[in-house]
Amino acid sequence: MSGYFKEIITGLKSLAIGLQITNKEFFTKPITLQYPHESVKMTPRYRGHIELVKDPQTGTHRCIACGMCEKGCPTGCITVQAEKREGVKGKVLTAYILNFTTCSLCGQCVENCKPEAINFSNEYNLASTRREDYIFNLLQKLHPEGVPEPEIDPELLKKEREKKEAAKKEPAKKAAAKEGGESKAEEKS
Amino acid sequence: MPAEQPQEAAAPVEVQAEGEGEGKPKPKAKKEEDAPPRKNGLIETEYAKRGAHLDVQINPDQVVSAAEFLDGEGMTLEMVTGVDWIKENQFEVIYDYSYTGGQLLRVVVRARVDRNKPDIATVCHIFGGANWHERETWELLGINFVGHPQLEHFLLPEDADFFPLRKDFKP
Amino acid sequence: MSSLAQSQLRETFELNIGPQHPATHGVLRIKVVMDGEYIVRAEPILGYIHRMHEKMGENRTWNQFWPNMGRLDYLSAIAYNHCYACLVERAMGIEVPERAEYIRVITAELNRIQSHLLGFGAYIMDLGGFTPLMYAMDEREQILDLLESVTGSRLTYCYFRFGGVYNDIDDDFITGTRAFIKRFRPQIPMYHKLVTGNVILMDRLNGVGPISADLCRKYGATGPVLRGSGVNFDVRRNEPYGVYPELDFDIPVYHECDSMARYMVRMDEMVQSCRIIENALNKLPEGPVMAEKVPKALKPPKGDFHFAVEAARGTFSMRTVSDGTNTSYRMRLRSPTYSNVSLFEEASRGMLLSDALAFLGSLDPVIPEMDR
Amino acid sequence: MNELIRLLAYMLGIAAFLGLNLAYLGWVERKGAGHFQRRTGPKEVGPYGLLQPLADGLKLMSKQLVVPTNADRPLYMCAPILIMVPSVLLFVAIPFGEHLVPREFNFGLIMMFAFASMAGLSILIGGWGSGNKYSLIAGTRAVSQNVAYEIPMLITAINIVLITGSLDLNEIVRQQGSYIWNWNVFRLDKSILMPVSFLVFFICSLAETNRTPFDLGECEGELVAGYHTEYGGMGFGLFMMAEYANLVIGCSLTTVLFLGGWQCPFGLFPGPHWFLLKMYFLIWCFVWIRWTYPRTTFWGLLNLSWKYLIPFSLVNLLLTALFIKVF
Repeated sequence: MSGYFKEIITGLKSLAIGLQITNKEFFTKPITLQYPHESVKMTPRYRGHIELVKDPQTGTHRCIACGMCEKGCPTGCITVQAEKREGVKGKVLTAYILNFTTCSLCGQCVENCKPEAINFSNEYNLASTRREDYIFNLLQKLHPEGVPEPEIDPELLKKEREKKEAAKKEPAKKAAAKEGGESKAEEKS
Repeated sequence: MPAEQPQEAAAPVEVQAEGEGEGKPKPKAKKEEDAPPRKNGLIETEYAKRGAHLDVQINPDQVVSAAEFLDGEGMTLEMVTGVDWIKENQFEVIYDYSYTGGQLLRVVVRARVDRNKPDIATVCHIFGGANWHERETWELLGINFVGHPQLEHFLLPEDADFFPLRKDFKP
Repeated sequence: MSSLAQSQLRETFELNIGPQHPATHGVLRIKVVMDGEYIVRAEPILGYIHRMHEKMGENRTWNQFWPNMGRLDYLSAIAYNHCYACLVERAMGIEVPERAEYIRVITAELNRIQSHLLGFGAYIMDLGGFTPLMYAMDEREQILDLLESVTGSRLTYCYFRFGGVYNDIDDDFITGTRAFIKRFRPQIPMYHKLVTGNVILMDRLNGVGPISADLCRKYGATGPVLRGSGVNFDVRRNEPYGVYPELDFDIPVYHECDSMARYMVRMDEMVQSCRIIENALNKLPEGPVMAEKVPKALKPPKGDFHFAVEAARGTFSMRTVSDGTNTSYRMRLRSPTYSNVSLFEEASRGMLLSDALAFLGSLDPVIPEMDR
Repeated sequence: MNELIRLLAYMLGIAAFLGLNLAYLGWVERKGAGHFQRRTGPKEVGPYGLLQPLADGLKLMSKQLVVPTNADRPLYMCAPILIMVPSVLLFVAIPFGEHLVPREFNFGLIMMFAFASMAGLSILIGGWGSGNKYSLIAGTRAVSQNVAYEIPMLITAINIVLITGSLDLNEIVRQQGSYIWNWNVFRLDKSILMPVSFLVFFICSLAETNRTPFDLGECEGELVAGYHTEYGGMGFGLFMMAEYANLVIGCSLTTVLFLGGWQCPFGLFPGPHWFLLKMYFLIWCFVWIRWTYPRTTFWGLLNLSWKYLIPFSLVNLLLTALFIKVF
């Protein structure tokens, strides 16, 4: 019988303690952050979608279009388009397309990138009802007012022209090389 | 820990007893680097390298007695894995046993079945947990666990008529 | 168990709990044959979020499989990262720098606290109390902020790498973690006062859903379920990996075998995780966080490898069969919830519906991890 | 004629009072829940989210009424109305002030209980009519819950009737003097167990109004949404409103029976404001309890009823009878 009353008293006590705690919480300040009106500061390491890094020296990206990011991507969401231009060393990036709908933000591309040309952005306010809005051209994002033309190295240009002329002498070879190059470019696009 | 000692001593004995029909088992067989398939028997593997202490290969008809024996030793069936060895035209069923009662002991029991007739006895009357694992292995690889109470589709849709983990599966 | 439930003469009906149901925490479906409010048979049906991670493991290179590890158990993703990293390191024989090991443990334990917090909150919400979930969410947000400042993501972490971690932790993280623990410690007694001591909750959990240690063994149940049944087994202690042997912590074990015991194991594990983190922060050495010689194109030797870690819900282990190429030949993921929930059918027989759902909640299932 | 005008005026008054309460109790509950949970609650619609009930109401009303295929159509349609009607009707008998009673019945208490138990029936109708197994389970639960709780509730009410010798609610209030120790809660001279009796009645009214921790009929963790799983739009809205109407009724009844209705605790300015103050305090307690405790099980509920509440109320009844006989 005493157990019966003890049970009631401990039970009621536990209920009262619970009420006390919620009451205390009632008078403390809410911790809610009213999101659209105010927002938290993103940490520098936040992984948004990837972006091309602007090199402060050249004022443009560092991408050499090696395609390592494309190869390393688990979901195949990166497409790098590049072409060979006269008088420019290496390949020239024409478009860097990220399909963010399939990106899993793992960071393999960033890690694989030797020249450190890509990095995670801090953008988190992405919302849209259209799928196409998430297919970014990162090159365009980096230079919204138009992509600057790569500088032409006159010496290299001269060398290349010379080479071409030398190649002209062997027309068969040249034709084959050109064809190969074209088909490759087509594949990329 | 008391259960640990007999286990170590008993396991080779068990395998020898079971392997009699198969010819002389070779405990401590060399780690096979060569092409010929591994012979039945027990290998003491290096835990730090492989993640298991004992590695036993047995005939498919011995998995039940192996499970019974390991159950008697108080071991747990951790998972059942099926592997499709398409080159050898075989399926391998790997049973991972572990001991949760004290000192660590992990035993791998493996059995190979013919790929054309993949029948292997179920152990789910011994380990209830094997039920789901075997069902999954059946579903994804098509290894038929004879005597399993409920070989129905589980993770895949009910009308799936393919075995996605087989190496010759084309989506 | 009622005699009614056993009687064959009674009329029964089928009830589908799920795939969309508040108590199943996701898309688990339980087909229940009921006799009034008593359960005659409850059969979990899986596969509503099955993504075939094991096949992905066969198609993707070792490095490309990383993001999958964040999407199995999205609540304790770092433990899964840990398992995969250690598995491949074991296969390749890569040595991990000391500092990276400590960072791994710190983040994994923070992740464990976070997971248990949500588990606690969601469990109480299953039982009808909404407020503790919000308090737990408050604490959890702080952990997520901390982890975000290191890993860059809030939920599906892809932070570990073979041979170390993606990036080093900074002083802000260390002070932030210390401050969090200082703030979090007194919260746990508050939870106990508000929730655990509550007579209504005790009435609901004590003696509900008994699972004997032997049943756990037969079904391969691990983690808090096993420890709530009086078995002192924790991979961190019994099969130590990382720097866990050097750290000082206890394994909470309860012998009551009921839902309350499992709940208490989780609550006590949070305290122990705090201890581990503080301990690890004190011992944190200087040095690099990545091993120096990790090949870009990984090709582990032939053979099969196994690794197990203690995730928030139990033993998560992976077995991989490598054929020496840059993808694995077979990747097997053993998720703890899969085994834990497989005993539901046997253990829930003859229970009341409300007890069965309290029992299911005490198993703390995470469905994406179950279905893989 | 005068009487008719008076009644009409009261009807309008009740409608206004009820409408305001039903709308804003929802707001109070959400705001309270928010602050209990370190959140802010509704905030965006209007200042302090005060226009939120309007927005909710508009949304509910603009929704299409869908009748599930399996539903028993007439029952499905009439259940929300059936649950609303008695709760509105009951306001007729509540004495808000000494002279502010829509209609003084000399059997007000009986009418209260008679109509209050209709709620259980309409929940069962809704649960059955929905043609959903969850709803059906919820319906049966709600009925057995009501049956279990009406016994201790009635026994405690009989206490009051014994003490006052009247079933008229206004008379019950009038007899509780204008000082706090004269209220029925503290009438220790009539029975030393009166505070316990109040507690029993309070718990019973929690159960009667299907509030947490006794919301077995709609426990969302198990039965999705219980008896109103299949209801959408205004059908659901009516169920929600009926819950708050029942809340107001339950708290009013507790106030009348135990807390001295419109009487002032210190004998100053008795009137409806005191009544409202006490009633809203009780409602606030209901909200507070809802956002603190988890839910009991069905077993726990019956246990509580049969092991604790009914014995206590019976003992109290005996004591009261004894005290009245002896003194």
